[in-house]
Amino acid sequence: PADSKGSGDSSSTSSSGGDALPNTTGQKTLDAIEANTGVDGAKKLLAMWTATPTTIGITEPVKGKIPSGKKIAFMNCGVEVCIALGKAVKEAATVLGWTVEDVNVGASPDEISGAWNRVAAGDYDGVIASGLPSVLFADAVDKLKKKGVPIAECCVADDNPGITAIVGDSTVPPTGKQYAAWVAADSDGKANTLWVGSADFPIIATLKSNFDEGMKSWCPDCKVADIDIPAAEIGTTMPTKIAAYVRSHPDVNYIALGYDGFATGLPQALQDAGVADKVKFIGDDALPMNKQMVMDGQQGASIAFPIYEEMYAAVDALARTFVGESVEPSLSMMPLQIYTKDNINDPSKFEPLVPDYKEQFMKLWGK
Amino acid sequence: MTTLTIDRRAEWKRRLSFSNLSVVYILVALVVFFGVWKTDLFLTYDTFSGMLNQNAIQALMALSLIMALSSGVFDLSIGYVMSLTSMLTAYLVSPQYGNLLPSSAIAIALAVALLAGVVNAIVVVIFKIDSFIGTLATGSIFYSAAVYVTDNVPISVGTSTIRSLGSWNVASLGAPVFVVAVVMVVLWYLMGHTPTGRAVYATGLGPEAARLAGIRTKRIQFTSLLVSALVAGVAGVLATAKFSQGSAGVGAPYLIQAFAAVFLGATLFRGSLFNAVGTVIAVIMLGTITVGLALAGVVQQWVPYAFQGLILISALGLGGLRRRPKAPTAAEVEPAPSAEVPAQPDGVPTHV
Amino acid sequence: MTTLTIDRRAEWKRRLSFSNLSVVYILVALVVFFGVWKTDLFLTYDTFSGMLNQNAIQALMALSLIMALSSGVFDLSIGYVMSLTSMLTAYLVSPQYGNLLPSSAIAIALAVALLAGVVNAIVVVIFKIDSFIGTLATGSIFYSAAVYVTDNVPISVGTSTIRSLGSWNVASLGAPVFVVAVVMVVLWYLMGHTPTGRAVYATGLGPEAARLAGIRTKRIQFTSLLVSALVAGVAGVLATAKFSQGSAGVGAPYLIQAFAAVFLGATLFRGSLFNAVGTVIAVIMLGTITVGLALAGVVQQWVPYAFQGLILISALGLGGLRRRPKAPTAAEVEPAPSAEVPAQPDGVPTHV
Amino acid sequence: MSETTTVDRPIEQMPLVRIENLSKTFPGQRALDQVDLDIRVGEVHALLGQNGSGKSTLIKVLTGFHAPDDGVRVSVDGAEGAFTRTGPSPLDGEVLNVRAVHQHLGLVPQLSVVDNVALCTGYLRAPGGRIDWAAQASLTRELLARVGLEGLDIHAGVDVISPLERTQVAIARALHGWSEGAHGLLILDEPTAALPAEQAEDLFTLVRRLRDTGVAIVYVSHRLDDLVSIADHVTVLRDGRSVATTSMEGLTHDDLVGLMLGKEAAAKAHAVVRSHAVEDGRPPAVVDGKHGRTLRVSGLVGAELRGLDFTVAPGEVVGVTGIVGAGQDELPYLLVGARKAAAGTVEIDGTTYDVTRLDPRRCAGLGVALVPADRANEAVLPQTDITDNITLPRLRLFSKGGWLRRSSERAEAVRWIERLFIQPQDPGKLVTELSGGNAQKVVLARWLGVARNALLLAEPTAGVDIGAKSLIYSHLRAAAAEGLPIVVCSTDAMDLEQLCTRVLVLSDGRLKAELTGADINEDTINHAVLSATEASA
Ligand SMILES: Nc1ncnc2c1ncn2[C@@H]1O[C@H](COP(=O)(O)OP(=O)(O)OP(=O)(O)O)[C@@H](O)[C@H]1O
Ligand SMILES: Nc1ncnc2c1ncn2[C@@H]1O[C@H](COP(=O)(O)OP(=O)(O)OP(=O)(O)O)[C@@H](O)[C@H]1O
Ligand SMILES: O[C@@H]1[C@@H](O)[C@H](O)OC[C@H]1O
Ligand SMILES: [Mg+2]
Ligand SMILES: [Mg+2]
Repeated sequence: PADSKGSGDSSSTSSSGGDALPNTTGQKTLDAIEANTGVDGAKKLLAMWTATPTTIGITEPVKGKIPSGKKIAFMNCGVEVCIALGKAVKEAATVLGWTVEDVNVGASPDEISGAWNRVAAGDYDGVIASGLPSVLFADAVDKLKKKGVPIAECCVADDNPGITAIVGDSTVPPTGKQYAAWVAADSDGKANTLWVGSADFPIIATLKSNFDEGMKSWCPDCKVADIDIPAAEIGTTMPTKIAAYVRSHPDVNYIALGYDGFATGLPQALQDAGVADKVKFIGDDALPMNKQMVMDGQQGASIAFPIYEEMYAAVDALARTFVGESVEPSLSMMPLQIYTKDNINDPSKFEPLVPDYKEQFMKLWGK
Repeated sequence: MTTLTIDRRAEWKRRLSFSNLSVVYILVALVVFFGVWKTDLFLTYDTFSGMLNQNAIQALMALSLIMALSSGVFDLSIGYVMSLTSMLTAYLVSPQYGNLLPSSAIAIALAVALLAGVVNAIVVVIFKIDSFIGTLATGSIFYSAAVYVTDNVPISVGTSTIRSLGSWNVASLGAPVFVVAVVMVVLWYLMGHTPTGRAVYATGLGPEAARLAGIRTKRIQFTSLLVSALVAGVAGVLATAKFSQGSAGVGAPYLIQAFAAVFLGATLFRGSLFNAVGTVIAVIMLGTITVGLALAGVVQQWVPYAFQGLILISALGLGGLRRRPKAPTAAEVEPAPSAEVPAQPDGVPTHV
Repeated sequence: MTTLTIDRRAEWKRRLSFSNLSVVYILVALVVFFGVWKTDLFLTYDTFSGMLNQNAIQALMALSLIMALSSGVFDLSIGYVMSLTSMLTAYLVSPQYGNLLPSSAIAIALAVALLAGVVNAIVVVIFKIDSFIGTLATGSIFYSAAVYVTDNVPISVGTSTIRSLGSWNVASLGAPVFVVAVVMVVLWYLMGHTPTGRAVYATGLGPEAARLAGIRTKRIQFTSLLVSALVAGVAGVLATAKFSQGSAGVGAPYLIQAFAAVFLGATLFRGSLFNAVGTVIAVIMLGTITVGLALAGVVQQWVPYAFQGLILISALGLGGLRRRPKAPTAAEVEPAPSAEVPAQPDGVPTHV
Repeated sequence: MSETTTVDRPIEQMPLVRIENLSKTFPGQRALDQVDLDIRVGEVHALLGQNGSGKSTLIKVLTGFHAPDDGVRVSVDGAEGAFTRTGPSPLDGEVLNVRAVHQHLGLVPQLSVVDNVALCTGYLRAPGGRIDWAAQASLTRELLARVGLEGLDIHAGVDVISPLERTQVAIARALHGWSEGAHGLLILDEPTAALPAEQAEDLFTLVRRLRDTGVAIVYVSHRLDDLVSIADHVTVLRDGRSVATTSMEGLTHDDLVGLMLGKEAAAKAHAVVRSHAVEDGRPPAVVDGKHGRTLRVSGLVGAELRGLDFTVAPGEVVGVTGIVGAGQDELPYLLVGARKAAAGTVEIDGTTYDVTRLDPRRCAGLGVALVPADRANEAVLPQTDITDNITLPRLRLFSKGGWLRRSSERAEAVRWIERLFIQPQDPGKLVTELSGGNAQKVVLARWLGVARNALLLAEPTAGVDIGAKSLIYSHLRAAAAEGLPIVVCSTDAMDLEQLCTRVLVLSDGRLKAELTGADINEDTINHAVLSATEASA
């Protein structure tokens, strides 16, 4: 039902009257971003992104026969997103007859490097990880590379040549654009946005620069300011600071959160500060919390995180390595979607964006 | 009559002195400072109510420590007790899991908080393990329990009516503010104006002397640990209601500020005794720094930390709390079997 | 002669008793447990060296606390001192910023760590602010400074040769392991076998008695706070070398475990006195839990926390540390202004 | 105390409290061994015994602080009771009121006088259960007035009032609630340890009055003359056993010493104590004139002292006394720089020092030692053993090449254990597990080791039993005989009489009288203190 709602809605939001763009991936998406300018362009793009995506992005099948029985280590950071990623990895691995072992990576640099070193010393055939810069465990990456064990990561900017594939990397720039499209379209070109970043998540910087580019294109007169807040303040003083900023800058009417987790306690803080009604916010990653907030009308929109598609892509990258093929196809742009009140199906959990993602991958894998 | 007047005057002078009220004066100075800097923004009811709403749960966490610290035990587990009850409450009311009425869920969550308090009390009072390290250990266990519920995945309360508790308010003041007010008044009365409260202080300040005076110090420490867990449990329930979700990570961030506020609050009013009113004022003072700077548009990340550090040092240095009401261990009350008399025979000298 | 032999036997019995060595016995039990469970994985040199490498910085942080706690002061700022020196070292060696030689950068970073120690000492010893809350406040300032460097953005050391320090090793044991060994031996010698160490313990155990016995308690507490900051600073430098980056968030996670290890270590050997060897053993014991469970393939997140909590309680409950070596405040050393004595640098030294 | 069993003796003769077969075992030590004790209404029952004989332990069992070993039988007013709980006294209840002044007073520092009184007496409540602070304050003032303490800031913490005031507060709170004919037990454990003679007299008057209204009183003191003047019965404890219970009728000071120590030991102690108390036979000022180590103090001004000059010749023992606050209590602390002097000089071993620039460390280096008054807080190091405590100020001497040599420290400790008869003779014994008298000997050993040029003592024998006192006296005399100048600052006239060749009487911070020769006896000293105080009032 969500799918139909989403697509139905997208056509109606599209006030420019033009044809609805299909929510696809890759070059077509980039072209659409390029081609549509001004507020109307933003509205078209928003309509596109609120619709349900139909393709997983990867089109090239694996040529060789993917071996089964591989043993994969999943480096689990333990937070909600990582747990969801782990589930997706397991699902994908099962399709190929692989086993996955969760490895707790812990929080302090020593724990992280310790966990990686144990994996490097273990008998794994491949490693999948998310979000951690490899400077903390460069020695383990070296060891794995020497042993010929491929590593697929997502959600991180890293240039360590020992890492076989960083999936979803090409998805980050358009994700930054998604923020801008929503803000520009939703405000009808009258947004004054506060961008909330945190240096603790380096990927946010890329999102921000793409957000800025997008705003230049779709809302050249809109103002953007930004603040940076340590991640340690999530849920404690971060919401207080954001709310106070909004109060002290009465012109601000949009907030863009570099990560959806920053919304913890934010609706209440905005309420407490008496500014809940004059400001809307958007964030990226659509944690269940955010989906619920969007449904409750507390959050304006949330950019979906294609957790399933991306972890299937990571498995895809390992599969290609095992049969000796290039991982290039696995690095394709992932599907994109913006959740609004009207296109959320189940707010209690992460969901795949492409309804038949599994079948599409199985086809690529010859299953 | 004259002497009486003079005494009164001296008494008032002492009461109003900077060293007795440093935190209050600093709070006033902050309000004036930010009030002058950003008058329209800062001196509004919104700022006031927002400040109270924003700091209510922090205040509750700080208040949870008062009895335990006064009776001479650290409770470092409160953050995790809060996490545990937050998770549990969410789990129990969530349509996806427990689907219970909020009232039943809250009752169960608070019962579990009490149970956590019992565990703490057994470890500290019965096993006589030093409270500092003992509650670090139990905290680890409570956190483990909180993580266990859904493997560390936060739980949304979904459509549960507990949301109405989270959004309920009077004159923009939410439920947690009123809970804080009640807990503060109860603690103020109990600690300052009942024999029980005085016995709690005596237990912390001079465990052996207290026992010689017939005070059941073990029972007092036991109860104090129940109270700290229970109040932290209430904070967990309120957090779940307020944020519409429970999470295992929710409690820990409150711990350090809670200690800072309680110690800071002890500089107020009662000559270095931990007290409820001082604690709440300290929480508000610390909260004012955050909000004031943010309203003033100070966005540099390092500023609030430096500010808070410097203000703390000024308040403590200029104010009263040079000597921490010492928080010895339960063992000092009922010494380990090998040395039944505490190491320090008595705080009071025997002779000139 | 007979009595002497019997005495020796009794002495050895006491020394080897569970209550004197609980942590060691638990460590042995854990090694046997995991060794039997996962023989091939666990009982290897890799596991051994990995264990030491992984826990070296944690051990250093724990060791940093020994002198301060023994002299009766808490230092809660060490995590942030570590963060500050980590950031600074990275900043100074990074080709993008300071581009200094590692040696100069390290010297500057350690000088700043010492400066942080001086700030702590001034707050605690000179201003007589309670160390628990005082170092919470200074910690906030040090964190602020760490954030200030690059607005909380981690700094990569880039191509700096400090990387070679990070990857240097002998028999797979990295530099931090050897630093820990050196610091441990120095502290073992200093605290256990020199007049200075005895004076430090005396300062913590009976500040006024120590002062009257001619011990410069203020100077000792002052120095202890310098040492804690310096050792934490070394940890920060090593972290930057090891991880090739500095970050403001690196230090805080080590704090709680450091306290747990020091208190746990105090159950060993020296009758409830904080000591270096016990501390390192405690760090290893706690590390064994993490590594053992991970190698055994236990992935449930809640398990290690529960395990650690239970093991801590068993070690403490069965072992010696029921009574915490009390950590009174600087103010207790120098009781009243009227009794104040200016530091007398030209006294005839009888000791220390 | 639920069941009443009839006893075959008439009620009048029945003791208020009867304890039989009371034992208390600490790990490794039996502090009380099958003690029987009868306490009767209208009597003052003294407990007598050396340091460590178990007196305080007995009291702590009676007040519920310690649980006794199994096997004890207790009856109150003929009704059998049981020591089933600790906490409030197991004897305390509807039948019997129990109040105590504990050996270390049992006050809670940092809590106010009002609270310290109320913790013991119970708080007065206003309607609604709230403490009636106003009523509580007036009750406190009333009680303090009864022990002669007026004008005290009752809201001040007891840690900031003087030691004398603390003792008065502890006594005052134990005096509350004894109405005419009240059934009660009042326990006083060395209440006069910090009281000057005059105050002690007042206390005796109060105690006698209470006794006469029907309160049973248990009284512990090492001041045997106190017992002679106030006790009706005495129970003697030796090594935790009750070795005698007898009427005080006709017993003298010397009889008590005999009861306490056993005949042989008593004779020895007696000989030491009285050795030089021959009419005019003061010991010579200088026995061994090898060193001219005169201690010369001039212009000493402190918080209480307003200018004091005196000289102590080598081998001389000078006593300094006065009422509490007269200046003798701060004198030794000023001289070693432990408290800040405003002005003054002191000549040590021929060199003159500005007192304001001295500190304890420097003084230790100069061979000037202070034995402080407050053993628990100023001298003893908790959690450490006898050895650690003795060698603390001289650790350098026991280290070689930077290593502390435990064996030579131990040897030193053993030397002192033997010289001062410290019990138990175990250099590894934790000092906090020693009885008061033995702990004091450890402290003395520490400082005798340091004192090359002067020894200053503050209340050196407070709480020390007569046997230990005699030992301490003889060691101080021996030290003096070697030419050491000694200053004894004490309110205990017996110390002064036994030790001093000269006694300075202070009042209001100034020297008011100087006693020498035959004038140095307890009566004259007490009298001089009194008249000096009155003169300056
Ligand atoms: N808590 C305890 N643990 C172990 N031993 C103890 C304890 N309390 C007292 N003792 C020991 O019990 C014995 C009796 O001590 P107690 O304090 O009753 O003596 P006392 O007669 O009151 O001596 P004093 O005259 O010095 O006050 C002493 O040997 C003492 O060391
Ligand atoms: N702990 C205490 N010990 C002795 N007297 C006290 C104590 N607390 C209060 N008082 C006295 O009781 C009276 C009332 O003091 P109290 O502080 O309770 O005033 P209050 O108006 O109730 O203020 P608060 O709001 O702090 O309770 C004062 O005379 C005070 O000196
Ligand atoms: O698409 C992903 C984006 O949603 C997340 O925030 O960062 C990693 C990207 O791959
Ligand atoms: Mg008041
Ligand atoms: Mg006694």
